[in-house]
Amino acid sequence: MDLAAQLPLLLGLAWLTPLASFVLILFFGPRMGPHGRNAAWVATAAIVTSFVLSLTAFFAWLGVHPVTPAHHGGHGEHAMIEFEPAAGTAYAAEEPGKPAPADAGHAADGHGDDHAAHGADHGPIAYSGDWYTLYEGGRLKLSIGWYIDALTILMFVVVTLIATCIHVYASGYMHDELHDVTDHEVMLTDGHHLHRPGRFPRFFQALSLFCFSMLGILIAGNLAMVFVFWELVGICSWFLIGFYYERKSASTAANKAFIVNRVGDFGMLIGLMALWGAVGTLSFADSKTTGPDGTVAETPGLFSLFRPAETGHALRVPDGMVTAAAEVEVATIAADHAANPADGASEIAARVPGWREAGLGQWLLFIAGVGIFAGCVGKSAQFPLSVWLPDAMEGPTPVSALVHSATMVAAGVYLVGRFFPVLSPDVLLVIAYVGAITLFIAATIALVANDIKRVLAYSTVSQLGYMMLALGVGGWAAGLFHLVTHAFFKSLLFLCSGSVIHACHTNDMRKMGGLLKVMPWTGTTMLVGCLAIIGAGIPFVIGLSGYYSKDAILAQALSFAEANPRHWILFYAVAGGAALTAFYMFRLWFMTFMGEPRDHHIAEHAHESPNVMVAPLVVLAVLAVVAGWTLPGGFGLANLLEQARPAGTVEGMTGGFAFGQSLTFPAEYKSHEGAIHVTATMTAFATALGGVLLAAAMYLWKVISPAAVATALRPAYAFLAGRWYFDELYDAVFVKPALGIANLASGVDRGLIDKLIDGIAWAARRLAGIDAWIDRTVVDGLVNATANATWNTGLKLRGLQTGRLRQYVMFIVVGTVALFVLASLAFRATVAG
Amino acid sequence: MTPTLAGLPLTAVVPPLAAINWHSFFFLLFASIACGFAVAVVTATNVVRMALYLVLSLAATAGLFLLAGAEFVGAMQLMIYVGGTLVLLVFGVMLTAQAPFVSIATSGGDRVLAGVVGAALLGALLMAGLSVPAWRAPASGKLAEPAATPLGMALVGVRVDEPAANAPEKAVRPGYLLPFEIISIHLLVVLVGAAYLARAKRRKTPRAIDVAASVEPPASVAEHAAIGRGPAGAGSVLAGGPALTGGPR
Amino acid sequence: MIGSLAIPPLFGLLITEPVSVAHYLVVGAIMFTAGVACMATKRNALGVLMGIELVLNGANVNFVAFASPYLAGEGARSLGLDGQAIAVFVIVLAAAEAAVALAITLNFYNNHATVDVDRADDLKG
Amino acid sequence: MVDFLTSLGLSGLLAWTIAAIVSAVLVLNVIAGGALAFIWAERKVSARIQDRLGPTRTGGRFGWLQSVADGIKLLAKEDLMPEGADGLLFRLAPYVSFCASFCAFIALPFAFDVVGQRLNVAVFFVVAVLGLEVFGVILAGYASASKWSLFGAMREAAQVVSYEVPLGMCVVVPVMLAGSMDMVTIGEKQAGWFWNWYLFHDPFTFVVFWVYVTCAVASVNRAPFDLAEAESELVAGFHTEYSGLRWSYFFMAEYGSMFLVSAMAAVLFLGGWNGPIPVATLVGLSEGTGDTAPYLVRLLGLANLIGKASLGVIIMMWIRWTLPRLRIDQVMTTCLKYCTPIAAVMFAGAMLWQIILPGGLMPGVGRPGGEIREGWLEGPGGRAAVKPVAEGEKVARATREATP
Repeated sequence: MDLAAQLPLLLGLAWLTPLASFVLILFFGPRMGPHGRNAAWVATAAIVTSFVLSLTAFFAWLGVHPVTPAHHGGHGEHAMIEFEPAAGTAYAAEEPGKPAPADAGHAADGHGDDHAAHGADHGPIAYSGDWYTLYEGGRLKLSIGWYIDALTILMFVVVTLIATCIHVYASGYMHDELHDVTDHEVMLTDGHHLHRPGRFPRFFQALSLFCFSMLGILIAGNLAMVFVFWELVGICSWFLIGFYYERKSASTAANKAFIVNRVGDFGMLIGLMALWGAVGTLSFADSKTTGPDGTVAETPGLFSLFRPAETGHALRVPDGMVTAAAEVEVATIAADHAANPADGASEIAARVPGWREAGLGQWLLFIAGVGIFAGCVGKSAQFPLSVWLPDAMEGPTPVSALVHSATMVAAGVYLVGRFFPVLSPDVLLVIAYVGAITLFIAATIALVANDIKRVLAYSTVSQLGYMMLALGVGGWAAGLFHLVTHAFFKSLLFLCSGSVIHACHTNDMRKMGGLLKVMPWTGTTMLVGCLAIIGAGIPFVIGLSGYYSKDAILAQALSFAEANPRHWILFYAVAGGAALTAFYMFRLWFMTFMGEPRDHHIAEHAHESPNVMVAPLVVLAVLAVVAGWTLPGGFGLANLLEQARPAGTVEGMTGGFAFGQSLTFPAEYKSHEGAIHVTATMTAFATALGGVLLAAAMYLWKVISPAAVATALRPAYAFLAGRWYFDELYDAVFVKPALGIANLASGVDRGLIDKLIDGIAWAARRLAGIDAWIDRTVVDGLVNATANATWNTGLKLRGLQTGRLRQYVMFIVVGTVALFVLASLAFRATVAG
Repeated sequence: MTPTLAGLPLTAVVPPLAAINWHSFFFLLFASIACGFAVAVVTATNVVRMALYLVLSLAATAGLFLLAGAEFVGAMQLMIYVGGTLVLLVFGVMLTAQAPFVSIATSGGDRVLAGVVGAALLGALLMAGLSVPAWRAPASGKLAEPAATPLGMALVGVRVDEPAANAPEKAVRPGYLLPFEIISIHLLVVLVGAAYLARAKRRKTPRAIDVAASVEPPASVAEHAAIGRGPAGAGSVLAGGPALTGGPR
Repeated sequence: MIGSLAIPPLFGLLITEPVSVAHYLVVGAIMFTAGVACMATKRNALGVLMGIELVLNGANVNFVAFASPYLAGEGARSLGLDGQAIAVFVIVLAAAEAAVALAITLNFYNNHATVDVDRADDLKG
Repeated sequence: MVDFLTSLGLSGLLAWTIAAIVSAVLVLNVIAGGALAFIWAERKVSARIQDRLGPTRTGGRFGWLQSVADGIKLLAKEDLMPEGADGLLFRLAPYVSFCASFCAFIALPFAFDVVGQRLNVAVFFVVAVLGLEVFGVILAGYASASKWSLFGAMREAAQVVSYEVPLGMCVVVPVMLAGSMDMVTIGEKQAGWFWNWYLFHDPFTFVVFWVYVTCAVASVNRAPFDLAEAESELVAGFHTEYSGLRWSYFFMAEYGSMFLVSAMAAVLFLGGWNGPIPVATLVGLSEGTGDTAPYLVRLLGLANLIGKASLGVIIMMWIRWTLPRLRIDQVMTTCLKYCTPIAAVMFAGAMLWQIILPGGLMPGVGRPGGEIREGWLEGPGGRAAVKPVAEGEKVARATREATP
């Protein structure tokens, strides 16, 4: 059974198992054991199953496509594929003296036998197809399909693994829901606390649906499907964040997350429309359809449309966009050749390159990219739309872990990664800056947050910023690599914080301290997490997973900055971000686990969590350590990702029109070499060390008093503590006006429309009154008259009814005889006459 | 001396044996029984006698049917009419046969009137019956084919008598399946309806069977009488209720 | 005497001649009339019921007579099976009718303690 | 026999009359003699069941002449009639009963073609005439102006009328299997070994047979259904006021109808005059050919049938002296709630069986009367002279046309 048939089966099953458990729990959840206790087992079993399946697929993949270290030929400069819309057509062959891109592809990697190692420039090793076509008509084709490459499988494994840990963890964490719950955070009008039955099965039901949706995004074979599961993820997050929906904060947080995501999804819709309207397809890969006559028709997918083979997979505005942009000319040509459209079509086709030289369609491409990115901004809580993520902490901690590490926020980054080949340099630049801003803002806010989960939330935001930035500066592998490693250590951190909260029944770090003694496991694992996230390691020797991914990002940012001197700011953002990260992470850890207990009441009651919660911590800790390693022989996630690298992105690219300048995206492998690498590593190490030392100085050795610092920098502190006043800003700018308009509308409704309708009703009643009067007098009168007449006749006739049976018989007989006589007489008469 | 009948020599009245058509003879026998007892039913005053006469008359009619070659109808007549309907009738007679009702006198006027009207009707019918010469033609006397099986077949929808009398391409003449079904449904309805009509309504009077079970006739005569009046009367008589001439009424 | 003069030839005629449909018709007519008279004169509800039976029976006699190929004159076509089937139906319906009528009578008897139809004039106008 | 007599040169009328008288007398003897025998048998059987000896002295060791003595006594008895009785009806009643059960015998075949008058509706006729017997009882009950008699009569009427329904249904089943109402035909169809009997034709008929037995016992109102003469409640039921010869007529009627229903059971279910083992056929005697063989065969059949019928009567006695009497409501329940539904269902079942496997349980074993089609071909006796084959093939064609 070859891989092409194997993978969809395995991953499809892995994808559908959570759905099954969702349905099961949905219908039979309450009946699963006492208070639905067994729902946890069902959900866990499901996710474990899909994990096992994904793992099987993973190894099946490795068996066919072994991972070997990617090494790159030297003369990348010449092979660099350029993207200069102003300068006309995309491919470098135009420029004399340079090898054709195809050769460039070969030249790019020293010898041909390396093609299998990574995608080279012949595109990634990917399998795609459709399970089921929902609708096909005109240009629109909606189908449930798969697009599977190394990235997909890797993400599958990661997601299912983390989800498994979280399921196990949650089955311990949520045990309160097994019996009636008294929610102390909800005060009813009668002054009592809310008392409600537990919702254990419901939680796992939502969890399963969540996993199903996330896996759906991962395996999706076309953008439409992605969008559907995108929304599903949104609604699941709504369920889960609002799990304690009786709490106002929780429900508002849920709504906030949902609405903010809608904003992003709106942009995404625009992007989708731009793409589909112009190109007419939404599926990633080319699809072969065998016609009834056996002819195999090849319909190109998005990737090959934007990076066609003839340009050596260099990004090029597809004809569809060009014609769409040049609609006026197209219309005139079509009008000229109204006689026979064929000529018109051919002429249009002939003139497309010219138009492309003229730069038509660039903006459409830009809009498409930015639109798609907008969706990712929403999901991954990037700069303008980052406000929802911290509030999402209202959900149960396992949910936070899931949302922040593996599923929702990952979805955004994953989509950008998946969509990378379609993004033009300008879009990438936008992404980079958005990422930079996000990471900086979030990090600064995290500095002063006191809620342990909020700190983690903001660190998540800023890490996402990292990933976005990495992608934005052309570090495709770097970004996704960081996504994977971050998934591990961030979920680890969240689960640790969850266990801390579980022990202390509070989120406030100011009430904690000195917990390491009571909770050794949690403390150690959390320390591992912190080290991983700050990218600790012995430079050039070995490090935790974060060490590798972060270095990759730094390096790529550095090489980008060197290539485009005007964008050094990006590198500074990354470096500073690294320092801030180190600081707040260790601030968190010190405040929580070291020093003297600040609240003895809590410290006494604190206790290590049950094993069912600790086990996942250990597993994740181990992974957080080893995830980044590359084994001798070259097996490592980084190299695995290389297999999925989109076509034509090896050598980076140059181009860009929107910001009046040409951007250069250096090839990623260059950042692993020589000077850049060293600089990046040292920077990362220095910044991280600095941050850690500062944190230690302030919270461990207490040489610097945090309070003093806060007072010294009061305004800045207030500003940060107020989270840059984003919420207030949005409240003033969007919410208030919206409410005002709504009130106005309702006023109009009540005052104007209702009045009108009431008036009509009043008139109708009057009219009906008149009608009734007519009915009563005229119509009824007639009817009664008839009735009376009949009645009187009946009275007169009743005399005939003697009620004597025998008389009736007589009558009958007499009648018969008389009739007979008459008839016979008549007969005689006729015969005679 | 030769035997005489009504002042005439017997030979003038009774034709020689050889000349006698025995079919006609039996017909005459049965016909006279049937008609005679039919008239007797009219003239009799006692209900039970009437019932008896009716039975005899109908039985004789069955004989007539057999003579006409319709054994099935004849047997049917015997079974349903005589064996069923009339038993039912007599049954009813007994149930209601209290002394005052056994014979209810009818006013002479009614009798005369009925006689006149009846005579008129009879006249009309006879005129009609005898007016068609084809009917007066003497019987061909050809043997009738046994009708039971064809009739049964016809009742279930297949006409086997003269199936192909008409052209072969014409299918079988449809039998009486539909009427048969209608009749059966009708019978069912009648059964239910009769049971409903004759059901015991007043439940407060002790049920007939229980009364039967309680064995002190003298004490229970009064209440039996009540029952006899009451709807449970049927049951009560069945199960050993009041005397023939009920209780005091 | 006159009667006694008239009777013998008729009797002889009847007994020697083969019967025809008309014979049966006469029997039917007599029974029918008797039934009607019965209905008209009997005050006992069951008497009336018997009258009805007689009437139905008279009708049946006609049907059977017309149905019998044995009675039909030379060449005259008989009603065939139809007549017998109708007769059967009439008998069955008569049974049904008797059952219902008896039930009604009993009901009447239970409510009025009599079976005199003349006293069943509650519906007189 | 008519042909024989006419061959002797007698005129048609005389021949017919003599033949009729002969067969009538024979049947009458069957009833009367049977009654005598059965009365004696009942005495002995009851005695044995009650661990007594019964009549021992009258005429020889076993009291052979006991019944005769009874008869003489009855003849000698004074014939009483209560005043206030309806004389005519009182006198008439016994004869009505007796005639009814007597007439029924006319259509009952005792052996192949040994039958008073072979009717092609024989079964129907017998059931119908049996139904008439109740009249005598009712009239007797009414006429003797005694409440006991009346109650007995009423019960009898109710009982018999309601038991006619399931009885009819049971009887219809063999008729359906044979495809004819002619008892001779039905009997012929069960010729051969005993597994050809309709009793063993299929499970339904087997059940139906027992329902028939129940209903038969009830319709001749023998114990446990003898409410008409429930001596414990009503002195002697409908014949309380009777005595002497008239009473003995009732008695004969009762035994006659007992014998009759048993004989019917034999003909309908137990192969009639065909023994369990076709001895005659095995030894090569045939009904049709030869000059003495037919008589031997018929004699054998006669013995067979009478044996079976008597066995049935004995069983009735056995039941009578074993089971207690039912209450009237129990009797009605038995009829309406059990016998009727069971009979109906069995009827339907037998019909389906006939459709599904017409060969019966053992299609291999030749069964004369499998399909109803053959039944039509049977010459229905008496007037059956008219070319049955023609009718048969007409039927066949008709059904062919009728079934597209």
